[in-house]
Order: sequence, then C-alpha cells, then structure tokens
Amino acid sequence: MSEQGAIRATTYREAVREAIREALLKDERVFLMGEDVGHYGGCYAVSKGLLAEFGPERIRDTPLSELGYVGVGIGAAMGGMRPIVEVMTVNFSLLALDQILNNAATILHMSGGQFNVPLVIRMATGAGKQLAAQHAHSLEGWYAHIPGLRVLTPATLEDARGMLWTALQNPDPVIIFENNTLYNLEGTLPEHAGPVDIDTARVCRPGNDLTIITYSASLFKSLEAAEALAREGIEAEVIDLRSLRPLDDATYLASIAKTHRALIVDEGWRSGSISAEISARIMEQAFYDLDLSVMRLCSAEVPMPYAKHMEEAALPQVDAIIAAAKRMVSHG
Amino acid sequence: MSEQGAIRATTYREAVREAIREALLKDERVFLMGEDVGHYGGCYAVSKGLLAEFGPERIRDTPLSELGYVGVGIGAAMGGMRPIVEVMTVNFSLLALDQILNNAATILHMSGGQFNVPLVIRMATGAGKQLAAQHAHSLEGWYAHIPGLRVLTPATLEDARGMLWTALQNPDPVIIFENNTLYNLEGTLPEHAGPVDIDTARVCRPGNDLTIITYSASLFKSLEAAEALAREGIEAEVIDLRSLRPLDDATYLASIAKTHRALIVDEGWRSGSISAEISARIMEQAFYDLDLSVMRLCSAEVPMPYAKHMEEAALPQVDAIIAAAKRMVSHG
Amino acid sequence: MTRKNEPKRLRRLLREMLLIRRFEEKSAELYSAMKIRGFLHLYIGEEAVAVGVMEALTPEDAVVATYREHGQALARGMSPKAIMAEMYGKQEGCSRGRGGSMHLFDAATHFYGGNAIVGGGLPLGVGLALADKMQGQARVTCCFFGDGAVAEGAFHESMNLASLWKLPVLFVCENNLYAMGTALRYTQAVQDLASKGAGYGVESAAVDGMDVLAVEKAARTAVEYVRQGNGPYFLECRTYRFRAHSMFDTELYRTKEEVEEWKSRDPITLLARRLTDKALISDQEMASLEREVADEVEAAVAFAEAGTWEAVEDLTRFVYSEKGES
Amino acid sequence: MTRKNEPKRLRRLLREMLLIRRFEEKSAELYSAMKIRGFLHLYIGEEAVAVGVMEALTPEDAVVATYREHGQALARGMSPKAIMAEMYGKQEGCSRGRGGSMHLFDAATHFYGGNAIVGGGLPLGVGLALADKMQGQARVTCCFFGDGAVAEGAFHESMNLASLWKLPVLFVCENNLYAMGTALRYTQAVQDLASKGAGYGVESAAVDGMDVLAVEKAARTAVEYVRQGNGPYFLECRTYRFRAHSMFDTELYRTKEEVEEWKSRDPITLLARRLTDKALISDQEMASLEREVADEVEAAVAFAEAGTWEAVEDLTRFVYSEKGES
Ligand SMILES: Cc1ncc(C[n+]2csc(CCOP(=O)(O)OP(=O)(O)O)c2C)c(N)n1
Ligand SMILES: Cc1ncc(C[n+]2csc(CCOP(=O)(O)OP(=O)(O)O)c2C)c(N)n1
Ligand SMILES: [Mg+2]
Ligand SMILES: [Mg+2]
Repeated sequence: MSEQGAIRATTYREAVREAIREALLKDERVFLMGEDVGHYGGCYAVSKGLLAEFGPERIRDTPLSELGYVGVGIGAAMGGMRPIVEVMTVNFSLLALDQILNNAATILHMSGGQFNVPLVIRMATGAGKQLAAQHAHSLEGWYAHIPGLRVLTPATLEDARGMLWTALQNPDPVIIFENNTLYNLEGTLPEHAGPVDIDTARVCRPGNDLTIITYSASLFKSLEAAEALAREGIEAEVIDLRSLRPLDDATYLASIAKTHRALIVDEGWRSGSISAEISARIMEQAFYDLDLSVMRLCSAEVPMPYAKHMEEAALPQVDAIIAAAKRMVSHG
Repeated sequence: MSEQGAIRATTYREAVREAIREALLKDERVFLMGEDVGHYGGCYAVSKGLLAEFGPERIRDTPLSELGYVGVGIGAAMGGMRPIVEVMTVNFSLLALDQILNNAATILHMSGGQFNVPLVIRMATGAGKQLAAQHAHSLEGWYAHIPGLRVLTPATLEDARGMLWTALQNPDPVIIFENNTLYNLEGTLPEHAGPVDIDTARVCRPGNDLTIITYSASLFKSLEAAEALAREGIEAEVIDLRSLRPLDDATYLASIAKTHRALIVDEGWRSGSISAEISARIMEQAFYDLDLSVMRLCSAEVPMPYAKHMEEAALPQVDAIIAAAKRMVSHG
Repeated sequence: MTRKNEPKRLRRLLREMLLIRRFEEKSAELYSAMKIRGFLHLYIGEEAVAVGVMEALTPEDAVVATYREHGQALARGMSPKAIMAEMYGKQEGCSRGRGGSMHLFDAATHFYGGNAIVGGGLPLGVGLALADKMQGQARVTCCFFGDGAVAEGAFHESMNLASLWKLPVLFVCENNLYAMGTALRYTQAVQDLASKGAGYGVESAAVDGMDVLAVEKAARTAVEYVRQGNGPYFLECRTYRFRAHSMFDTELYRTKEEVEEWKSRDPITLLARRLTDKALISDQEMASLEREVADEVEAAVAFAEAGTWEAVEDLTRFVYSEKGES
Repeated sequence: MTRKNEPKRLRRLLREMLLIRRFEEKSAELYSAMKIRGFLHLYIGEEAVAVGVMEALTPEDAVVATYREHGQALARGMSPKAIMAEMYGKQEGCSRGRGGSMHLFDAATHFYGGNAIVGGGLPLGVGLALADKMQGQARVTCCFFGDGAVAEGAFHESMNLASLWKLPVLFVCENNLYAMGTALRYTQAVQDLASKGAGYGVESAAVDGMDVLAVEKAARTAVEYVRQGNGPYFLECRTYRFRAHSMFDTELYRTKEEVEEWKSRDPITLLARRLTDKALISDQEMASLEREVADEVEAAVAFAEAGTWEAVEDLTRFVYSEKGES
C-alpha cells in the first residue's frame, strides 16, 4: 500500500468534488461560486452535498450573470480570497470573456506587478451529448491564446483530483476545462490522492512508430486507437498535453525525435486551433526530425449539429485516428 | 483615364467613409449603428458628416451596450435590414462575443438554413498608439477561428474603399477589422473606385527568394522590409492575406512553390495565432516545397504595455522582418 | 372575438394547451426511450402563457423564444410533425435535425428560434423590432424569456434600447420562480420582476400565468400598446413548471408540497373547469378533444419515425449560405 | 471634524481640488509636448466628486476607478510624482510605465486601478467587497464610473449582485451628461440615473457634483449606510467635464454656451468663493496655496523627467507572477 493509501473506485465527477472539498477544508479563503452550484448541486452534479457541508457563503449560488460573477471572482481574488468560479459551460463563458481577458489576464501587467489575480475558473466543455450549437463547442484551445492565463485540461481521474489544488496555489488566473463526457468516467484513485503538477505533458502510452498528441476527452479515443493499432503492429506513443497554456513543448518534441511522425487529435475547430499552434511549433523546432508533415484531426468547422450521426461525424473519432495513423506510418 | 474616373488623393479614413456613404446611398436597408458614430462623428472620425447627411435613424448612436446593440444588429439583419455595426475596438467586442459566436455565426446552421444573418460588423484593431492593455490588442486572427463568420482585414485604400460593399452583399456575417494606425494612411484612388473581391489574397510585391505572408498594418512594415532587402539583392514576395476567414491558401502556396521559404508577419499574440494556422497549412500542403521551416514573427505574448519603447518591442518591426528574412535566405 | 364565437374560441384555447401537454408528455416518454436526446425542457404547467400570449398576436407578428419553446412553437401553429421530427434529429424536422429541442425555427410562422443562451434572444428581438420600425411595418415582436434571464446584462441592455428607440417589442417574462434549480430569491435582490420596467421607462404588468384568459387579456392590452407605437411593453407571467428543469434534474431545490400546490392550479384544469361549469363543453366533447390531440401527437410521432437521416456528407452545409439564398 | 478644524479642512479640500486641476492642466501641456501619449482623459470640472467622496472614506477603504482617474488617484493620496512618471512611461511610474494614464494602480493606498473598459470595474468592486465581507473586514469599496457605464450589462449585474449579497460597495456615478460625444438623452430611456437603484433595491441619492461639500455630505451618508452593513449604495454626482473627452475630441456634440454655463459653477471657484466670503482664506493664503500646488506639480514633472526607461529585456515580466509574489 503506497503512502497515498488504499486504492478506491471513483469517478471523474467525484474526483472533482473531492478536490473542491479538500480545498474548502484546507484553506478558508477558498469558496465555490457559480450558477446552480448550491441548491441544485451543480449542473453536472459535481458539487452535490457541498452546500449542506459548507453552507451558502462558501457554496454560493449566483444569478445568471456570467460577466458579473466572473468579475466578482476576480475582485474577490484581488481582495484576498481564493475563489473557484464555475461557469456551466465554455459556451456561456463568452459572456464573461471581457472580464477574463481584459481584467483577469491583464491586471498584474497593467499594475506593474502590484496586483495578481489568484482565481480559478472551472468550465465544462465539449460535445458528444447532442446539445447542439450553443452548448457543445470546445473552446479551451482558443482560450490558450491569451497571455496571463493558464489553461488546464484534466482528462484523467488523477488530474481531475489533483489539478485544482495546484491551480489554487498559482498566483495567477487558471482556467480548468472539464469535458462533459468525462464526468461519468470510472476508475480508481488512491485514498489520499493529492495535488499534481500542472506544468508537464504526460506520455500515457509509449510507442516508437508515431506520436499522437492530444488532450481531454480525445485522450481516450487516442488510447483506444493506439490499442487497435498495436494489434496491427503499430506502436503509437500517446501524449496527454494536460496544460494548453503553457504548452510543454519538450515532452512532445522528445517523442517526435524518436518517432518522426506526429498526429494531433483535437476536439476544437480546425482553423486556428491549438493543434495549429502545436503543428507550427513542431515545424519550428523539429523540422528535420519529421519524416512527413504533422497531421491534425480536429472537429469539422461547423456549429455543432444536434442529430447524433451528424455530431459524431463532426468530431474526431477512433476510426479516423486509426486510419490517419496507418496512412502516416505506411508513408514514411 | 480608366473607367473608374480620375485619380484623387485620399486617406484610409475617407475611403471607409466613402464606402459607408455609398452603401447608404445605394441601399436603403443599410444603416450604421454604434457608439459615437453620430453626434461625435465616430471615435476615429470615420463617420464625420454622415449624421447630417443621413439623419439619426440611419446613423444611429447607441448606448454603451456592446452585447445589446450587436445583438440588435443580428436581429435587424434577420428582419430585412443590412446593418453596419461599428464596435469601437476589438477589445470591447469581447462584451459582444456571445452574440457574435452563439447567434450570428450559428443561426443559419441551427435553423437548418432558414435564417441567414447578413450583418457587417466593423471594428478598429491593433496597437501602435500607446493605448495599453485594454485598447491595443489584435484579435482579428482569433476571430478567424469561428465557423460561420467571414473575417476581413483591409490594409490598402482600395480595400478600405471596396470591401464594405462586397461584405454587405454577403448573406452571412462579415467582420471587417480596420487597424487604427491606418486611418491616416494617404494615397490615391480612382474617383469611382468600387467593390473589390473578398475571396483572394493579393501578391503586393513579386519576388523569388522568400514569401512574406502578412495582413493589415503589418503589410506596410513587410513592404518596407522588402525594399530594404531588395537593396541587398534579396527579392521577397509580399502577400496581403486580405481575408483571414476563409484563408486563400492557393495564393501563398503558389508563391512558396516558387520561393521555398515562408515568413509570416502577424500583429497577433504568437501562440494560437492565425500565423500558426497558416504555418500548419503550409506544412500540410507544401511540406516538400519548403527549404526550411516556416517562420513566424508575431507580437510578444504580453498584454500591451503603455511605454512607447515597450510597445514597439512587443510588436513585429521592420528590422526584425529584415533580419528574419536574411537568416532564412542565407540558410537555404 | 364576437360573443357568439366565444365558446368555440375557448375550446380552441383548451385544445391548444392540451396539445402542448400531450405532445410533451409523449416527448418525455420518447426521451426515456432514447428517441429524443440532448436537453429536453418541458413546458408542462406553463401552457397558459404561450397560448394566451399567442392568441393576442397576429400571424405576421414575430416570435423569439428560449430552449423551453415547444409550447410557443405549437401555439404559434408550427407543425407538431416538424417539431417531433426535429427532436428525433431527422431531416424532415423544422431545423433539419440540426437544432433539436432547443432550436426550433420556422420562417413560415416567423418563429425566430429557440435560443439556448439565457437572455440571448432579447437583443435579437429588439433588432427584429428595429428592422420593422425602420421598414414601416406594423409588426410586433414577442420575445419570451424566463425569470433567470432578468439577471443577465442582455436584459438590461435590451430593455433600455427598446425603450430608448420606442421599438415594437413585447417582452414576456415567464416567471416560474426558478432558474434551473436556483430560486428567484437567491438570484434577484428585487423579486417583483414587473417593477423592473420602471428603470427603463417600459410600461409593465404582471399577470397570473396559470389563467389563460387572464394572460390573453393582459397580452392584448400589451400588444395594443406596442402596436400603437408607444414602444415596448414588459409582461410578467407568474407561472410554474410542473416537471423538472430538464430530464437530468433531481429537483432537490423545491418541495413536493410546493409543486402540488401549483399543480392544483393547473392551467388546463382551470380552463376545462370553467368551460364545464358554464356548460360550454360536454364530457363527450372533452373526450373527443383528447382523442383529436392524441391522434395529432401520434401522427407527429409516426412522421418523425418515418423521417430520414440527413446525409453525413452534408455536414458542413448551412455554415454559410448557399448560392441564391441571400 | 471638529468645528475648530473646519477652516483648515476646507482649505485642504480646496488644495486637493486645485492640485488635480493644475496637475491636469500641466498634463495637457505635456501631452501637446508629446511627453505624455496614449489617451489622456481630463477630470477638470469634476474635481469636487473625487475630493468630496474620498473625504468620506478612510485610508483602509478600497477604490476602483475608470480611465478618467487622475482626480481619484490624487485625492486618494497617491504620489503625483508616481502618477506623472507613469504617464511618461517611466519605470518609476505607479504602474512601472506599463499602464499609462488609464491604468494608475497603487497597492499602498488600495487603489485598484484605472479600468478602461467602460463598466469593467464594477464587478471588480463588488468582488473586493465580497472578499471583505467574507473576511469580516469593515472596509468599504468605492467604485467610480460614468453615466455611460450605466447602460452596460455590467452595471445591471453588479448592482443586483451587490444588493442580493448586501455587500459594502459604494457605487459612485459621475454623471457628466456625456459618454464621449453622446449625450445621455441619446443613450438612456430614463435619464434620472439615481432612480435606477430602485430596480435593485439599492439605496440611492443624487447630489450636485459641483459642490464639494454637498458631495462630501452625501458620501458620508452613503458610506455610513454601507459601513453599517446595510448593503450597497448608489450615489449619482451631477457634474460636467470642462474639457474634451480626450485629447482627440473636437467637441461637435455640445455647445460653447452649455460649457460656459457649467464653467460658471466651477467647483474650485465655488469653494474658494465660499471661503473668501466667510473670510476663511486670505488672498495671500490663496496665493500660497497656488504656489504650493504649482511646486508639487513641478516636482512631479521633474521626477518624471528624471525617471528611467524599463529595460526592453523585461518586456514579458508581469504577464505571470514572479516567484514569491503570491
Ligand atoms: C447564458 C447561459 N447561462 C446558463 C445557461 C444554463 N441554463 C439553461 S436554462 C437555465 C435556467 C434559466 O432559467 P429561466 O430563465 O428562469 O428559464 P426557465 O428554464 O425557468 O424557463 C440555465 C442556468 C444557459 N443556457 N445560458
Ligand atoms: C466597453 C467599452 N466601450 C467603449 C469604450 C470607449 N469609451 C471610452 S470612454 C467612453 C465614454 C464613457 O462615458 P462615461 O461612462 O459617461 O464616462 P466619462 O468618460 O464621461 O467620464 C467610451 C465610449 C470603452 N473604453 N469601453
Ligand atoms: Mg425560470
Ligand atoms: Mg460621462
């Protein structure tokens, strides 16, 4: 038995809840604020039970005022608290983007280093539940464009459990994106699972034939594809980026130095995606390592359609990953 | 004398004003709406005189309600009008982003093709006037991520004069970004200068040694650099993208097939910039044409500082373009 | 609305409410059967609002609604078949299966959508009204939204713009006391929503949203006011949803007693009782109404079942208009 | 505030207003001389608001201001030297030259900035107040903004949140009748701004913003109310800017007569006259006040001139906190 204690079965949802609970218990400056986090128990049931345990001051239901309460979170952070602001989904966060970009991300700089903003914002993101064009976009890669922010995308239970506390220790604003299809993900965690680093990407599966770079829910599609590929003798190295800003270039470059082929799987819209940035960086830093051009598998550039078959067609899927990987390997 | 009439001296500002005037005269469904467009004459004096000529219904001053009046523009467009909505600068447009992304860009799709949104939004963008971190960012490349929008960046007088009408004929939302440093740009235009296409990039200067891909105000820095390079025997081909969404891949790929070297100059923040997308596309479509990796010159990833020397240091400058070009040419 | 036709009209209103009710009950079933997916927000309990307000509008008027818009769509006269097919995701759906339950659209009846960003439809509605005013059209734009939307900046900006420019907008707030699971008292410092019109110089009223005739009457007053060029009007309809917020809601935030109390004021029962009390409807007529409605719902389901899937190759259609669409 | 010290206090208020006036006149000159760049928004004419309100606050209270914040910064007691150096872009500036005129910050005096997004400071102010309340601090957060900001959704959401949670925020609206070049009558359906508090259950008042003592009195009432835990307060100060909106403004939107009329109520002249009328200040004292202020401004300019440029190598500092900064 490790010092983290016994291994228990849990889910992504519970891991996030435990992380919030732990933060509330450990640091009295921490509070959770957002729409339906209290009486409803969280729109994805993440904060269920926390109102009863911590009361309405620290599990604070807000009105539908995204711009307002995200800005309140910024002010509260500057005033000495450590708010966790929940925005139901990234789609609604656009209402608050002014506060995020023009205040949270700039105040440290505009004030010449006097005022930092130790704020954590959590948002659900992602498609896959037929929620259509105003509820299903993946804009986490887009947020990664903004200097002054850190952008995290926990995919695993370990990260769902561990990234929050580390983010709360960060003196600057951190946005944590939780893919809505992951909440029911089951797995195990040590009883005392704790904070994890938020700086590095992780090699989730080793392989020599090509590198698959991905993050969030696409990690599991990529791993599934890698298993299938392995059955055909192709060993893909699968990398979970974990942090989209900053990007940990070193991890994927080291992998590419070995595999000479890189495939990026990304649920964001293709043009201007984080995968474009990664592709550009690979070219800039490892041009001569490449056997062939980096490939990107992204979402179709379409507002997410409702119909199931159309939504599936819009997203990068396991089959497409397998096919792309095979093409790349047979090429070089 | 061409059929466009005599050549006259004008400015970028006047060209935009003439374009708006022409649209108001030609199509009674057109109106201009935004903060200070009327009584003040436009924060960049673009609409000076138009209130007197067209009256307050068609030159409509709005309250400070970016989310509201951009949404009103969307509704008015759906209701049969052809609004030109002016948002003072792209920095403030974040307040309206929900309406732009979740409504303007999605309604055609969500309605299964029933309702299109023939809206034109004009915004100033860009740094260079020491306006600091809430007034000086260049987010036009970022907007180009959004399916359903067209994104235009007129750099020349001809485009300032000609893109608006074409945009107004477009059945879907178009955003036109005017770099604030260009309004005083002087030059000449034929008396009857008219609409221009909004689909293609333009080769502004031919050359065989490398391709400089750029847009908006950086075009002039790139041309200046190209002149300097020419004096040292390096002939750069300079391409003005003109449209950031969709990108005209063909024009720059054709150039790269000839030069084998590509340098992108972009006033946006580097990570996740439109230049990342272009770089990725070049690799995907012309990997074997390249003598060396694509290079990007972008803005430093910092909220724009106020001090002049710092602002200058944050932006891509002529010297840096020259230096990068020389390095690239000497390399291959 | 002559006195002679009044009984017939009342029976029609009853039928409209009943259609919404049965259509949605069926939808809930189909959701459990996994025929309908995504989010499904039922209007059950609130039928008097959509039916009463719609009765005060003309077919030329425009409607903007929220994600909880089956009631408005049906009361507006949209085809139940097209709506059901939409929720199945079939291309025969009113939005070709692209929109689903939250995004019903219909150009023919001037139904400008199902908007699923809370407050997102309000500026749109103001814009439609601006277009009408500038084009000299007498049309009224009726914009529905919930109590939750009142807290959004979009509400504030839209009310001010509509009033400032005296635009023909009827703002209809469906105050069902909850935004998802958060009670109005936790989200509004001032819970008398109708009082908010004053800050914008917008004429306002509140009405019992469980009484379709009261709603209709208030809406007629409001529409008249708006159509005469007096500017916008804000109508708060006090109502209640009998069902969960959506199909995922465990309803921890309200008591069974509260729900039961409101159910005792079921808008359909209220009108039916009024009709039977005055002997304006017989048991037989009532039964045949139920049958008709059931048939209509069945036909909608059959239509949806028989519908076809759009070809996956067409995925990127409707991101931009096709030639000749402008 | 004993009666005995009152004359001295009044002279201090006069001095504070005078310092703002002269500091800004100098700034305008320096702008023309290209020493100051970017946008420069002068407060001239509105001095009574900042000085009057600040007088009602304690040094522990927090202040959030806009891009037109030299007045607030000076009245708050920030160093004129650091402010001038900031506008020169020197690293000795209060924001190290990163912010410029629109982004003055000072942790020591709890001056949370110069915010240049209209309405952008309001949620921040509410957040500071929330932090104070949760931490059991008695501090008041005073948030300044213009009449133009009232139309923004941020105003609406902030007022509601502050009221709902009974937070210690003093909202001070500097109603100078114009948002840039657009008169209030073109932007607000209801132009009595103080009346808007009602929609949020926020106690409100309007005051003559040209009379520093009236402002002070109203602000004391307001601060008292807030500090006692009654929740936020909305104070509308009716004032006027004598100068253009910024240095680029040709002022086509208002008449010379209107400007002159307001200038006849110059807050500095008003207080000075009151003092001379009551013989509380002599001509000599007045002259020496002017001299002191002039010296202070000169010293600020000298400091700024002598300031140094931050090394370009440090460009990307302060995007993220440095170690040990948290
Ligand atoms: C801007 C935004 N924030 C949050 C949501 C998630 N959400 C959907 S419906 C809803 C409650 C809205 O309540 P109300 O306006 O009262 O309408 P009701 O559902 O009661 O009809 C919420 C929070 C959303 N769709 N849009
Ligand atoms: C969100 C936003 N929109 C537009 C602007 C441009 N702008 C700067 S100041 C101003 C006028 C603001 O007027 P008001 O709030 O009355 O303040 P005043 O300048 O009169 O003090 C405008 C439109 C901005 N800075 N932010
Ligand atoms: Mg509700
Ligand atoms: Mg003003």
